[in-house]
Formats: sequence, C-alpha cells, structure tokens
Amino acid sequence: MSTTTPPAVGGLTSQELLAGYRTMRVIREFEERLHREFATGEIPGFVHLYAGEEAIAAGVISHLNDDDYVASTHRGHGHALAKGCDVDGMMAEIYGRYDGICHGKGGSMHIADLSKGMLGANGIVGAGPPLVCGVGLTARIRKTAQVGVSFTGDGGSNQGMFLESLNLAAVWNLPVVFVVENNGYAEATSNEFHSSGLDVAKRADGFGIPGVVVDGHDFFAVHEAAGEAIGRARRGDGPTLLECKTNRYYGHFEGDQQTYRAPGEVEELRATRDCLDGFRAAVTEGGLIAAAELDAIDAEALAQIESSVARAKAAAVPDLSEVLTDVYVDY
Amino acid sequence: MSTTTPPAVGGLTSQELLAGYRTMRVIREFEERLHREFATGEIPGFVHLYAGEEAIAAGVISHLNDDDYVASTHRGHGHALAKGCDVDGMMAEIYGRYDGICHGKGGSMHIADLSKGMLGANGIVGAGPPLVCGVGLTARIRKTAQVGVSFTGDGGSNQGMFLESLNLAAVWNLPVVFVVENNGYAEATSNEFHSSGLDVAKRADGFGIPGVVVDGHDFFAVHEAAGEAIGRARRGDGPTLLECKTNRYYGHFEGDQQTYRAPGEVEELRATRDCLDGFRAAVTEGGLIAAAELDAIDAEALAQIESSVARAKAAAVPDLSEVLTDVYVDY
Amino acid sequence: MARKTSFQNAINEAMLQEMERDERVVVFGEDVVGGSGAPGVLDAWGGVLGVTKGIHARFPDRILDTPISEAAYVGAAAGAAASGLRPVAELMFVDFMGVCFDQILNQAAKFRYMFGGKAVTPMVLRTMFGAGIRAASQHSQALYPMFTHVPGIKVVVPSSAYDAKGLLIQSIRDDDPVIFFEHKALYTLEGDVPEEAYAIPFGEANVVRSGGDVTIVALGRMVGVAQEAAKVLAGEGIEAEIVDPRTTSPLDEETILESIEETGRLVVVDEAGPRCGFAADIAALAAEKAFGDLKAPIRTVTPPHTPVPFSPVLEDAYVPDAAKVAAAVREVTGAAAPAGVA
Amino acid sequence: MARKTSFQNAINEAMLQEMERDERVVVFGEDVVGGSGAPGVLDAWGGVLGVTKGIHARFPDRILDTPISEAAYVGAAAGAAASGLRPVAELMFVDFMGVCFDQILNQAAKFRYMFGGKAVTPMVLRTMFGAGIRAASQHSQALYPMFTHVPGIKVVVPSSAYDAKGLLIQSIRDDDPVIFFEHKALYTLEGDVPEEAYAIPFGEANVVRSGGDVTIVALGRMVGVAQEAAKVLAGEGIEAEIVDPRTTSPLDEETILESIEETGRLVVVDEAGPRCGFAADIAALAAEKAFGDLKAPIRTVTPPHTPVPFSPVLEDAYVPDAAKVAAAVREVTGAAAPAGVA
Ligand SMILES: Cc1ncc(C[n+]2csc(CCOP(=O)(O)OP(=O)(O)O)c2C)c(N)n1
Ligand SMILES: Cc1ncc(C[n+]2csc(CCOP(=O)(O)OP(=O)(O)O)c2C)c(N)n1
Ligand SMILES: [Mg+2]
Ligand SMILES: [Mg+2]
Repeated sequence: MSTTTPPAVGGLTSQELLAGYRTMRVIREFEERLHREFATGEIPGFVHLYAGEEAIAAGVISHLNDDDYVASTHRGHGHALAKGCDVDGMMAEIYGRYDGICHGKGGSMHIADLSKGMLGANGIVGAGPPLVCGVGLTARIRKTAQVGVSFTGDGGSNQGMFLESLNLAAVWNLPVVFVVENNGYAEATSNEFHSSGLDVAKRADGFGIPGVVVDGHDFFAVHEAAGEAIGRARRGDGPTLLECKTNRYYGHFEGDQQTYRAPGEVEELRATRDCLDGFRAAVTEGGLIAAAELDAIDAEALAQIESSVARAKAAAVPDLSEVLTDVYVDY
Repeated sequence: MSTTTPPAVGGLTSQELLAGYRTMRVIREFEERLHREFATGEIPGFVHLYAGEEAIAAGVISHLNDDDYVASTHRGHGHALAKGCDVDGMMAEIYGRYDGICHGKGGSMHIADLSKGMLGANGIVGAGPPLVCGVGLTARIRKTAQVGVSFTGDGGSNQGMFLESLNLAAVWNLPVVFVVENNGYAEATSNEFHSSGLDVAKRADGFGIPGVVVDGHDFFAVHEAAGEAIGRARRGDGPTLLECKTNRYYGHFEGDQQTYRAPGEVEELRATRDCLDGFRAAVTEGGLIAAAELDAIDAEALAQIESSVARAKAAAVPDLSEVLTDVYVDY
Repeated sequence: MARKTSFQNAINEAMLQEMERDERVVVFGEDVVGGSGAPGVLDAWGGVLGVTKGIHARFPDRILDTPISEAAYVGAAAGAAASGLRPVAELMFVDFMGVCFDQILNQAAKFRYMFGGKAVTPMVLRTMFGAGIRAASQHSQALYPMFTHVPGIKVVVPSSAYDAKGLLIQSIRDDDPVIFFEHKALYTLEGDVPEEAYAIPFGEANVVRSGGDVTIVALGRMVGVAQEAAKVLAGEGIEAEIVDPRTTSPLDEETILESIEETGRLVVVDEAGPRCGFAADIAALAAEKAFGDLKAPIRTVTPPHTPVPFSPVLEDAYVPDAAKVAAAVREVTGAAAPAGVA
Repeated sequence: MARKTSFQNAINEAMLQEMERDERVVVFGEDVVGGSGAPGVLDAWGGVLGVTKGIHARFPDRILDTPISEAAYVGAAAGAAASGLRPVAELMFVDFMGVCFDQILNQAAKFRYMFGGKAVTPMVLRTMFGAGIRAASQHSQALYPMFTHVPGIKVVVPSSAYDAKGLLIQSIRDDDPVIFFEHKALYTLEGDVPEEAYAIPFGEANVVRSGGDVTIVALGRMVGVAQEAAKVLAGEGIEAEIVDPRTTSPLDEETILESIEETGRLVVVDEAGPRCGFAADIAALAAEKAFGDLKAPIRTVTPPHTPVPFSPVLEDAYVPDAAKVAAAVREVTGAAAPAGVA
C-alpha cells in the first residue's frame, strides 16, 4: 500500500479519472456501434443516441451510489451505463432478447435496473423529475443520505411536469438534483425557439433553488458542479438545477438526417468540443495519466461492446408466454 | 358638450372612475349576498367568493373590450361581472335556473358568456392560461388587436399548465396577460409553504417575459399596471405576468371556517386594506368625486343584487330534457 | 369488535392503522393536513372533506401537504413507491386526472412490465368521484372505466364503510399500484366496521343480496340504488341478486357469471358513462361467456353520454336511480310495471 | 379524379386543401414544421414522420412549431377554437395524452354543455396510435376507448387512405372538437383517393365487405386484419361481413345492428385493450339491442390486458392477427378449423 497521494485533476484520484474516462468511452463505443448496427436494419424501434454528451452522465453519476437513483430520458443509454447497468444486458435489451435487462419487454427507451438505482429511461419527455421527487421523499422519510437525480433535455424543460417538480422539491426540501442536458435541440426545434434561447437554469430562480450552468463537454466541470449539487442534497440543503450545455452527434433518433442543423456543425463539434478528446488532453498533458492507459481502456471498451453485440445477436428471443407476465405482482 | 377635461386619478376620467367603482361595488354586493344566501341552504354546490379582490377584476378588465377574452378560475364571479356578464343571468345560474347564463347547466364554477368574451370560470386550477394562449393565437393569425387575459391564483401558479403557458406565450409572442391573484392561500395552504413564499412574478424571468408585482387592493395601481401590460400585448410586444397581492375575505369556499388564518386576520384586512374604502378615500379626498355619487352607486348595486336574487328564486328550473341537449353541435 | 361508523371514518381509520403498522406508509396531497405555512392552526382541514383529519396529530412527519402540482406529486408517489415507501397520495377529485394521468398511465402502471418484472410500485392513489352533490361537470365524474382500461393498475370502488376500510387496507398492503375511488356522497354512510385492521382481497365480488330472478351488477353508490330497486321489486315478486364487484380490476368474473347462470338475466347499473364504460364491460363479459345462460337481452342503466349537469333537477335526472333500475329489471324479466309506475 | 396515394399523403392533402379553403385553419404541434430557430433548413421534418411536410412552404404563417408543452398548446387549440380559429393541433403520439388530457376532458369537450349551448369549439387533435413498429409501451397504445368515453368529443379512426382524407376534412369542417387517430403502421398504405376535397360524414359505418355468415366489426388497422381473415374464411365457405364504424363517437349503431340481424353472429376485433374498451362497447351494444338476433356468443378479439411489449416477437403476439380473428369466427359459426390450423 502506497502512502503517496495519487495525482488528481479537480481533486480526482487517478482511479477516479480512469473510471470517468472508462465510463465515457464505453458509452461512446456503445453508441457508435449502435449507430452502425441500426443501419443494418436489425435493431427494432426508436433509438436515441447519447454520443457527444458522455461527460454529463459520467461526471454526474460518478458521485452516486447504488442506492441513489437516476430517472432518465428517451436518450438514456449513457445514464444507464454510468449507473452500472450491465452492458450485455442493455445490448440484448435493445435487440429485444430475453437476456435483455428487461427481458426484451422494454427496449432502448425503457432500460432500467432498480437494483442499480436506475429508475428507467423514459419515453415520456419530462416524466423523470416527478419520479426523483419521490426518491427524495423516500430519503427524507427514512432519513437516509440517498439522492435522486433526474435528467431532462432542453426541450423537456418546457414540460409542466419538470417545472412543477422544481417547486415540489423546493417546498419539500428534497435531496434531488435536476440535471438539464441542453444540447440545443428538441428534436428538430432549436432552443433559440422553444425556450427563447434562455438558460434553463434561470428558471430555478423563480422557485428559490440554485440554478447552475456548466460546460457539459467538460468532464471536470460537470464533475465539480454535480459534486456540489449532490453534496448540497445529501446535506439536507435541498434541490439544485444543473444545466449542462452540450451537443449530440447523431440525429434526434436514428434515421434523422439533421437537415435543420448547419452544414458542418457536427463535424466542427467533434473536432473541437469532444469530451473524450478534451479529457485525454487534460490528463495526459500534465502527465497525470499515460496515454497508453487510456488506449488500453479504449481497447477494452471496444472489445466489450464487440462481445455484447455478438452475444445479443446470438441470444434467444423471449418465449411468447412472456407477453402475459409481469403486468402485476399479483392479480 | 363641455370642453374642459374631466378630473382624473391616474389618468382616469370621472366616468371611468365611477365605472370602476361600480364594478367593484356590484361584485362586492353580489358576493356578500351570496354569502348570506348560501347559509340558508338554498344555493347548491361549491361557491367561491371573490370579496376582497374586486380591485383586480375591475382594474384589469376595464381595459378590455367585448372581443377581448378572459379565462377565469373557480373564483370567477368578479371576473364575469367585470367582463359584462348579465347580473341576473349569473345569479339565476348560481341558483341552477333555466334563465341562468348557462341555462343552469354550469353553475358558479362554469359561468361563461362568449359573446362578452368571458371564456368561463373554471373548476380546474391552472386550466385558463392555455386557453388565453389560444385567444392570443387567434388575434395573431387574424391580425386583430384582441388580447387574452387569464386569471390564476397563487396556488394555481404551481400547476404545470400555467407554467407551460408562460413559455408558449413567450415563444409565440402572444398578446396575452397572465394575471396572478395572490391572496396568500391555496385553499388552506399558505403561499409561504406552497411557493416558498416567493413572488410568482419572479417566475416570469425564466421565460424572458416581464413579471410585475402590484398591490391588488389598489384599483389605481392595478389599473395602471394592467394598462401597461395590455398595451404591450396589443402592440405586439408579447405577454406579461402581472401578480396582484390581495386577500380574500371569506373562506376558500362557502363553509370553510378558515381556522388556518390568524385570529382577526380578515377583520384587520377589512378595516385597513379594503379596495372600496381605499378607492372612496382617494377620489373623495381630492374632491374628484362627491361621496353622494358613490353612495348612489352603492344603493343601485344593492337594489340590483336584491332584484337579481328575487328573480333567481322565482325563476323556473330547467326542463329535464335539458340533460340531453348541448353536448354537441351536431351528433 | 365492530361498531357503527361512517364510510369516511372507516377510510381515515384504515390509513391510521396502516401507518401504525408500517412506517413506510406516508400520506400526501393537497391540504391533507391543511394550514401548512399558515398562521392559524395546522391540520385545519385534514383534506377538503376532512377524510385525513387527525393523521397529522399522530404522524406529523409522515403526512405532507403539496402544492397544486398533481403531476409532480403523483409522480413522486410512483418514485417513492419504486424506491421503498408505500405512499398513499390523494387526488382530490378524480376529475383532475387530466393533469397527472401520465404518471399513472405510462409510469406507475407500466414500470413492472417495461422493466421485465423487476419493479414493485406499491402506491395508492385515493380520489373522490361521483355525482349528487351539485359539484357540476368538472367535479362529478366517475372515470374509473379509464383506469380499468389501463393494464398494470388495480381499481377499487367501495360501496360501504366496511368495504372501504378493508379494501383500503388491502390497497396499502398490495404491491401493485392501486387507485381507490371514494364516492363523495357515501362519506356519511354508516355501517358496521370492525375496530381492528382487516383486509378484503381484491377480485372478490360481494353478493350483497341473493335472488334468483335477475342479476344486478353495481358498484359504489349504485349498490345502494340497486338495493332500493330490489326492495321495490321484491314487493312485486321479483327477487334480484345484487353483485358488487368491489374492484373493477381485477374483476371477479366468476361470481358474476355464476349469478347469471342462476338467474339468466342481467342488469348492470353504473354511474360512469355508457360508452366504453364499466356497464358495457360487464355486458360484454356476459355476452361472451354467459351467452348460453341468458334468457333475455342485457340491460345497462347508466347516465346518458353527457357531462354532469349542475342544476339539481338535471343532476338527479342524470344519475341512475332505483326507478330506472326497477324498470330495466321488469323489462328483462318480462314483468309488467305495477299500477302507477311508468 | 382519384389516383393512388398513401394514407399519409391523403392526410397531408386534406390539411392543405382545408387551409386553402378556410383561412381560419391553422396547424401546430411539435416539429410540425421542424427546424424553428435552427441554423439549417426550415420544414426539415414536417412532423416526426413527415405528415405535415410542405404545409410550411404553402402557408408559412399558419403552421407553428410548439415547445414540448402539450397541455399549453392543446389548451391553446381549445381557446383558439372558442375565439374563432379552426385549429388542427397535433399530439405526436396519443400515448402522451396523460400530460394534456385535462384540456380535452374538462375544457374542449365540456364547453358547450357547461355553457348552456353557447360555445362552439371546432378544433381537431390529430394523433398517432397503435402497435406494430416496435415503439414499446409508451409509444404504441390505442387509447381511443378513453376518448370515446368522454361526452362532447368526437373520435375518428380511419382505416384507409380514402377515409383518412374524407374524415379529416369532415373533422376540420365539423363544429365539435374531434380527435383524429392515425395508425402509424398505415401511413404507407396506398389507396384510391380523389384529388378534390370531399367530406365523409361522421357516424356512418363503412361495410367494407359483405357476407351473410358473421359480422366482424373492426377499426383502423384491424380492418385490414379482418379482411385478411375474411379471405381465409371464404376459402372455407364462411362469408364474413366487415363493418368499419370509422368513428367510434358518434357510432353508427344502425349499420352494425342491421348486419347482425342478417348474420346472427358477431366478432369484434380491436387493437385497444379489452377492459372497458371498444370491443366491449360493441359487444354490449349487441347484447342489449340485437340479443334476439344472436345465434352464438359474441367473441371479442383484442390484445391482452397488458402493456405493449417491445420485442418484435412479443409485439406480434400481442396484436390481434388474421389467424386469431379467423379462429374466433370459426368458433361462433361452429365451423371446424381446417387441417393444419390450430
Ligand atoms: C410528453 C412527450 N412529448 C413529446 C414527446 C416526443 N419527443 C421525444 S424526444 C423529444 C425531444 C426532446 O428534446 P430534449 O428534451 O431537448 O431532449 P434531447 O432529445 O435533445 O436529448 C420529443 C418532442 C415525448 N416523448 N413525450
Ligand atoms: C387541477 C386542480 N387541482 C386542485 C383543485 C382543487 N382546488 C380548487 S381551488 C384550489 C386552491 C386554489 O388556490 P389559488 O390558485 O391560490 O386560488 P384561490 O382559491 O386562492 O383564489 C384547489 C386546490 C382543482 N380544482 N383543480
Ligand atoms: Mg435537447
Ligand atoms: Mg390563492
């Protein structure tokens, strides 16, 4: 056992740094692979990819324990992976297999694992914030230090359920954090239009809770701001709205041609704002982490996704009797 | 025809002043009388009285024309009277008579008259703001100078429909005004609790629209602020949130004992903050209006309400066949 | 030990006893305490009609007032249930479902299925329903057919004080999301109610009255209406069997079908609307599974396909009454109306 | 002049023609233009599946994108209709009704009644529904039974391109609030559609196929399923009559009852859930008003009382198919299954 303090960026140990990088890289590989697989026509249904936004899931969720809960969105793979959901189980779910994390009954938009505190991706925009108010209530009533974190898009921040939840959490003084992933678009509609281009964080003021804006491409910035918000929640000091400015690389869903975006917009973002590139530069420049260590994670992630796709494709579909099960605990 | 400018308070002509006073007095008499009549058991259903808040309805709606629209609340008598709904018709409605403004089918909570631009009292808290967004859209599409005004309580400002509407009106740049009547309570729950005691007007900031706070006991203050907001709307400069701080004299509904209020709270308000008293003092002190003129209005209002109650009691109830009519225009 | 108490007290008692028994049970809703943040007394209301009165005195930390944000707090009930509490939330009037239905329809009801059987969401949503108190179109609806349509939730509609207590206790102990419908005109109804806690299992209909000539299926306040009709009919020599399903989902098909097997005739009386309603649901059940037993057309007695009118005379004409039920029974049994009855 | 075009184009054309004819018609919803405020091309989407594509080019001022605030903009449709426009709002998937239902249930639907007949609310809410494209539990529901239950609104469920155009034009011209259900798996279905505008009256069922042995009632995508079944059955000597009500509210009871009078047998196939659903509604109608004509129990063929599963194999097993319909028909007609069919 070494007694020297390991090097850190933003107060992070090298282990934490590597873990953060690994989370982002696994998400990226997962999503890039899905993008290619979707094109073959083998993946059923609607698929919304998180590529480009990884620093948010990784930066926020690295502060959470298994008994903290996350309520996610339609764009939920990143949150689920960061919260510890099984990669193979997720991939098999997306392929509609019985080995899927929901036995193939949920699919991409409903990936969940309550044993990991993953309350579900959600096909209903804005439905997650009320759910984490409930998590916060559980923590408050049971006097635990649990925290609930919801993710919502910029578009979702116009949904009444989200806005009501800000107030409910304030009034009940709940240990929750409302993360807003502002990627500038709600489907094809720009934030300039659907929210008059304003910061979502500004809405927090009207409910008397802190509203914070952070660069969502920057793992370190997200990590720090989320740490404060989650710490505040754990200390019993109430909710925070944390807005992360980000970008998505792919269409709203697979199949979207993104003609509403400026030509070259995504290429430019990939070249200049990529969270993985930024992270790599920050940790390698100062010599904190050797590039080779990151390369090894990259290779591992690639292999892991490769294997999960192979397993998913080979896995059995559910038995037809599964249609009728799991509706009720007891009926 | 005289060429001298008539005396004015806050830029109001004496005719306008008398009209404002009359509106407030008729509302007050209407509500005080209902309070007494309710106690006899002859009035069916839920009745929410507006007494104490008259300056808001009178001050805001005096700026509106018949083709401007108002969407009201469960506490709607004041708005309906100010918007020009027939007093006899309203009273008969509350008694459930066929002569009622809605043929007895609506009752106190659904008084409406579209020919007067009264889009209805509403039993659903927060349902009015979306409706006036629609009115605003009508004006925008038809390029008229019409305005839509919704009223919402402090409690109703926590309802998602209200909050969404602020944003929709901002995004579509609609000619609407969202009036919030903050009487400090949502039923038995205090504004201190249900909105952390904050000004509702603060919520406007997050949507990029002006939020204004005004003393709702003061007809002149309301009139001026409402004039600005409605003017802004008519000019095409978009929505405003106008919060009027006010108080209700009676319980949430008739029958409520108000034990959640401080002893003497209402008596104190009646003695010191009454909108009619304040108005009388303001206009008589400077000699703008003779007290006798106001007394005459008081007597007329009393007589009008007296007569409307007598008519309502004598009026016929609807024929049973009325149950089946008015569901559809054509079915 | 049973003693007479009201439907309302029975519900109050069920909550208190379950809160005592299980510290995961929490209660919240608008003004369920009443007076939060206000200068006067707390627990001023105990719910808009006093049904939660006294809970605050006993369990001050486990009952909470809410803002008028039904979507947020009904969703919070789902989230709390999924994370370990057993919330009993209140939707003041079921008419307000339109502002929070997503959290029931797409969240609480579907968690278990969407998540492959790995979620348990033991929440109860108590709500008032029904006509008869001149509350007009937006505060008088029955609406349980809409909830019955939704897989994943259970729907309870008690008709007596005894059932209200036992079914609410079962609702709270149940591991599935439950919506519990309280008819506002039944709150003062008295009945024999044991003091101790007891649970009435879901999906077990109550044969409220036995009779061999016709089966009347009725729920909630319509059970009393059916009983009134049955008394009149008995005087005419027609013995009606009244079956109260108590829960519309799950539904005790067996008891209903057995009764029809005996009587050969079915009248369904229901306060919900006729189209895609509960009366149609029961009629369809019989037409599919008891066709061979039926000796006459099925008759449903429901309000018309209209909103609930305000004026007392109209509202009274809108809601099914004993005379309409008796007339329907006479029709299916081929009996003549007694002199003086239309 | 009729020519082949798709269900989706038929809908698009109906909107364009009515916008041309009546300047009070406006269209709004999420991404119905697509690209508002964005740096790229406007009308990038024309709705999530392109159904409103091209409207912006023709009527740039009368089509608006909205924030994701369904309650606000559906309510705005009601308010706009009450104040003089004829809005056609879009609820992307009917599954999202839970966030905006109040504005339909308690506002648009009830204005006329609550206001004593003095309001007119000519709004249309277009919405996608139905299973079959692996969209999972929250994007695949049918839900029209809930709307059918609500007095004051009309409910339209077209099954062909021809009907889609004519019924949507009627919806826009109609003075009552209408909800218009578009099955997402029908968008590419081609059919003969006149180029000119035409309206199909509400409450007039379409007898899609004539036959004397059994009546099959079916709506939306289930009409095609029933036709498939009928073809198989015809090979076995069973002639099915298929009645498509086209609107569930108002309902053409007459055509359905007349058909049953001829055939004496009823099978209802429906994609909505079984409990308090549309199939039950039709079965109840027959059990009440055509009992004397029925020679066999009624059979309903619906999905089970479960959410819609994601996995393609499960979803396919969930939705009624021709085999299930044929089996139900064989049952009620007493025919033996042909060799090789279970
Ligand atoms: C209540 C509801 N309305 C609309 C939709 C359709 N929809 C799905 S995702 C989406 C856009 C969401 O935008 P945003 O919240 O910014 O998230 P992003 O997709 O950018 O991550 C919309 C409109 C939905 N699923 N639920
Ligand atoms: C959606 C909805 N939730 C709850 C209610 C019950 N309710 C009627 S009035 C009211 C309080 C409203 O308070 P506020 O908005 O402040 O108006 P005030 O009564 O003070 O004028 C409540 C909770 C309702 N009618 N509609
Ligand atoms: Mg976005
Ligand atoms: Mg108030």
